[in-house]
Amino acid sequence: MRRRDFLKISVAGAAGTSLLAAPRYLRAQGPIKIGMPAALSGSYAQYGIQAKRAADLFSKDIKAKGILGRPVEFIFEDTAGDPAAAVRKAQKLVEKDGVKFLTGVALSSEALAVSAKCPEWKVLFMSTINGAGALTAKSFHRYFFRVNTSGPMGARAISLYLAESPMKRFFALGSDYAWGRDSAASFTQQITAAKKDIVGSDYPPVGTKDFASYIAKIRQSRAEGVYLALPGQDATIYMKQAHQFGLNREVKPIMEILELENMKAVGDAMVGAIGSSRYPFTVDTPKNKEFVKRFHELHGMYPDMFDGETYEGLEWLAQVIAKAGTDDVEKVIEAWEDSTYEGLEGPFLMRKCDHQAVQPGFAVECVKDPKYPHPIPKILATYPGDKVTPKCRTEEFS
Amino acid sequence: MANVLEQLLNALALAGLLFLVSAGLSLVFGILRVVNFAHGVFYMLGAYLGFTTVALSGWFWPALLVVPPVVGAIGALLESSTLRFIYRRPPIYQLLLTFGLALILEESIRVLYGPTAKGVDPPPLLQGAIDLGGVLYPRYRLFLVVLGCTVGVAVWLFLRKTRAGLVIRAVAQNSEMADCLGADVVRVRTLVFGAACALAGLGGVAAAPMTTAYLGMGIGVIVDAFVVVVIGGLGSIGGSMAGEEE
Amino acid sequence: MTPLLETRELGRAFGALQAVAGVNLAVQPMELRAVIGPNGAGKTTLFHLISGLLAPTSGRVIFRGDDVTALAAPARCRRGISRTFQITSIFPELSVLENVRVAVQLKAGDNFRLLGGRSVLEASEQRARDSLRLLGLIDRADELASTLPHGDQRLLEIAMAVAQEPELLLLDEPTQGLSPEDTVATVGVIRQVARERKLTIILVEHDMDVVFDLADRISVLHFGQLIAEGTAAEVRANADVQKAYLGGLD
Amino acid sequence: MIPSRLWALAALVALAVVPWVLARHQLSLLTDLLIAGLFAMSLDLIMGYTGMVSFGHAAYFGLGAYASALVLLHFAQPVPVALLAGALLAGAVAVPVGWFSTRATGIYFAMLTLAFAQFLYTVAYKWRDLTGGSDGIAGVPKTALFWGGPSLTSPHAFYFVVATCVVVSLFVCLAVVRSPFGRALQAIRENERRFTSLGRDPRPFKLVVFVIAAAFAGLAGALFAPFRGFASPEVMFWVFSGQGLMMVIMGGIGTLVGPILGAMLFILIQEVLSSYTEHWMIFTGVVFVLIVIFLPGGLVGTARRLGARA
Repeated sequence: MRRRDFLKISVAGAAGTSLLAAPRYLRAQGPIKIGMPAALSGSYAQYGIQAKRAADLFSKDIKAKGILGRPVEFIFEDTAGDPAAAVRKAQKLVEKDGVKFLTGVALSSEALAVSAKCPEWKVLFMSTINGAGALTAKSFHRYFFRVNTSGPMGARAISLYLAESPMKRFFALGSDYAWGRDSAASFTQQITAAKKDIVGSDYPPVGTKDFASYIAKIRQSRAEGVYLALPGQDATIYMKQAHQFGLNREVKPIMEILELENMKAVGDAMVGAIGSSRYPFTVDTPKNKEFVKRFHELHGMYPDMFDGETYEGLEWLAQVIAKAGTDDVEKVIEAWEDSTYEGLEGPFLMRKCDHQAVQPGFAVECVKDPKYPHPIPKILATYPGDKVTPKCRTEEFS
Repeated sequence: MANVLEQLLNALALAGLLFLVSAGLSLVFGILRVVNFAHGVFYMLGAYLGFTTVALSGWFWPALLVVPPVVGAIGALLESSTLRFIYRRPPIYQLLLTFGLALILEESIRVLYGPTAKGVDPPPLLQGAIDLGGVLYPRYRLFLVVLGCTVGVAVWLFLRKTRAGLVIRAVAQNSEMADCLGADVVRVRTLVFGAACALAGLGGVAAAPMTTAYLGMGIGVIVDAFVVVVIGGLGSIGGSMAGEEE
Repeated sequence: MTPLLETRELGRAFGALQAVAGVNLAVQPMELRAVIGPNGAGKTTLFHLISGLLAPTSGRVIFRGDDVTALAAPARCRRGISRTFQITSIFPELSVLENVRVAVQLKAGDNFRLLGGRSVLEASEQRARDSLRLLGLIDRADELASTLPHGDQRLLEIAMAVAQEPELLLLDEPTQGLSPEDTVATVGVIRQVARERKLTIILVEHDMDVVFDLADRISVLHFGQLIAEGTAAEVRANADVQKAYLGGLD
Repeated sequence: MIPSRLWALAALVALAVVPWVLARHQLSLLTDLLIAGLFAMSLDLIMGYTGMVSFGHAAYFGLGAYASALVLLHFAQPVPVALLAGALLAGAVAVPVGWFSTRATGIYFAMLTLAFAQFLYTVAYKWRDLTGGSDGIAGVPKTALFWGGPSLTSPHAFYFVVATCVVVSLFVCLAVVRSPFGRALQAIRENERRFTSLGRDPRPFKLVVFVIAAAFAGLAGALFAPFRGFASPEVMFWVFSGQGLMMVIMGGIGTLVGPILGAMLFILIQEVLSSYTEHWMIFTGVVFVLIVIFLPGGLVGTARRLGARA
């Protein structure tokens, strides 16, 4: 059986029931197709897989009613985290499968490459994972929407938290590529604005296996906290080694993003780390509790950041299509601009000016809780959307 | 001064791991005349199997003993089912074949273990840091230094003092000697390949508590190991020890 | 008459081993000189020194009155020294004709014609065919070199060298590995080539019958040193030579 | 057996006709296949005809892509200018790299080219002001065919640009390998010592062909940037160099046409399998290993052998 057919069957039930319910003229239009050129293999597969998990849950949830009475079909393509493959797969989804909505792209480099093509293809690109500030600033165009918290927003949330903390001296450690350097720069700027000190910074290359020399440098700087913008794997290795060196007791680790995946991989050595979270599954809203329960029933695990953010994106998109009354891309864009949505963590607003979703920001701490098999993010502070969202089409904050 | 000591220990701990990988790479090139691109993947396989063994038994130590032979056996099996048939071809075919094997193994591990890194805790005895005259240094890294030295000495003794070691050295120095081994040459190749993989597997198990077991760790290590081996002189096992000093 | 090739105190050491030591040779134009000696006497090393594949550690090589010691192998070839190898050295996956044609082309120049160059190809092909005809290989011109029998491969290698129209031809054991019949045939071909092309030839050979049959003069190497030189009869009578060979044959 | 001229004619006609037969996404795919084919073919020039295995060929593809992207994005020049820029930059950088690398042979040559390629990759990765770092350069436009000419945004128009480049490149490469220079290269591949003793230093030959191959790889990259609309460091990564080697072996080393087909096969396998399973890499690996063991001549080499036997 073709995998694609298999995936279709996961929504075929929806099609079956909804087709019966839908009027004849709607049935003729067929399903609403959402293309996901996601990194399902390679080093960044965990992000693509999160997007897929969210889509699986969403198609189960939407099964009964569909969107506009039409079934929803997800078409997955594996990009392996390579921007060239991402554009190729996206192009195939658009040209062959007739997809009008693209989402689930994992890496910023992939997103920038695919997004740049969307005006030409006239399809809507919904980011639920990509952090690069440029997507809603320099590279913005009207076919792009970002539902997730961006990198600068995450840095903002943790900076706001640190501004109120007693810690005064910080060290910035960012991976030596766009995201790591941008995050470190953004953090430095905001910490300095809060009249605190950056006592050192360094940029290990991506894929560093031995952080011993960086750990020595951080210790020597006598910083009280170390800001870490390291991608998944590197963060895991850093945390393990810093724990072995006993550094985590002396210098508070502050993660640009504090992911569940890291907590699972690192285990107890991660406890005590703080950081920003784009979506902590421990948010105490009725809607989120319900979501976490359904997610756990389906997948047997707790949702990570992009599980939550992607689910929100899909639900919001469905809501907007329903509001527009059509899946015509231009009409959907108009309907989405300045619309609101009740997300898992609270209220969302899609700004018309740069299509960045204004939403709450979180500072969290990694803690142990006997109710869970692994450490979990505990919410330290929640900041309202207007405090953590940058000025329109910039990466600056007022 | 304390800093110098720390840097020195760091270099030694890493060199120990790298030695386990590059020694095998060098050995395989010396005897089989094959640049084994898949060698790093056996290191990764060692780390993942180490994770499994620790998860099943709850202990770290058995992994050090159990995993290397298993990795070695898998390596020997792959050699005898693929590489064995193409030794007569130009070297590029062997290099590319191992490239293909590396893809297959790496993806297979991903299928079995999923994309997430697998953390392995060091044994309780080696957890935490120890005070070395003002320097807090992780016990586990000290263990890696000891392990690297022990295996290094063991390999050296094996090559210098045993008959099998003599044959291996002879073949490594003069590839035409392989023909003089007659019918045994097939078996020697398989055994050497397996042994090299076992060394890499041991390196992987030992690395897991420090770096976790993760996808791509094989590719990362193979590039470093190539550098070591080329600096130390391809095919010379002593060379790969010397090349560590960087 | 000035010699075509001269070596003066030519020597080459590999570490502690003195493979060739203080060899003085003078080969006259049109001469057919054989270099003999027991295994390990330094014959092939001497060839490498003359053809430029190895640089000497002492002494000089004079060709046509010019000091060519500093020249690398390709330059010496272009000046007129062509050679064959002890272990057959051809281009196995090219055709017989192409093997010889490339040899002509490489010496003649115009090798960097990236496009077209048909005239270059045709000119060199003509000379290649002549050479193949001379060596009796013309019927096999279109076969792959690797498919030739061993004897023909040895001849092909000579054809490549001859096609370059050298003044000095170095043949390193041309009958090595050949059957007695093939050896006789090859000797005949070499003699014919020498006569027709008016070549000066230096020959390294193991087979004494071949040497005594072909050579005008014979030089004897032993442990890297020249111990005797003269006509076949003179060398045969030389006591040092007898000792070296008897000593070498124990 | 059908003579190769007829095959060539048939292939040309097919290339000219297919755009009117294929669906839009198939045409995109075909364009992609042709670009990869050009890349693999350029690698075959050094690998198959000169016996130099470069493990860093992707770097020149990448240089071409960046040069083309920058020219199109910042100077809005016609596409052919960008193509020329890509080929020239790749060729120019290959001069010093080749000068050093051709001092080594065999596996050492492979390692040296790999090292230089990784260095170039690192430059692309770190020089953020120029290359956009890891994010790359997105939004590369397909400009006009000539100054004031029509834009090439339609899939058909760009396909014909690519197809023309590939066909012309193939004929140029075929002419090169049949020229006196090309014959000399094959002699180097067969026996470098014999080559030396026949009167020429092989290194200038190797350097020239290395630069030519790099320029064609650069041309492929220069086509890639406007086609996909971006350039990023991934296209310079050694993995892509390794895939290039796989394409050459799969299609048939030393045949020029073979690697083009090999590249097509490689990407098609990936394209088809990745729709069924994200574990497509395993199958690609298995297919590749089987080809290496059982079909050392690749597709074309094997077909020729069977043809010769029939």
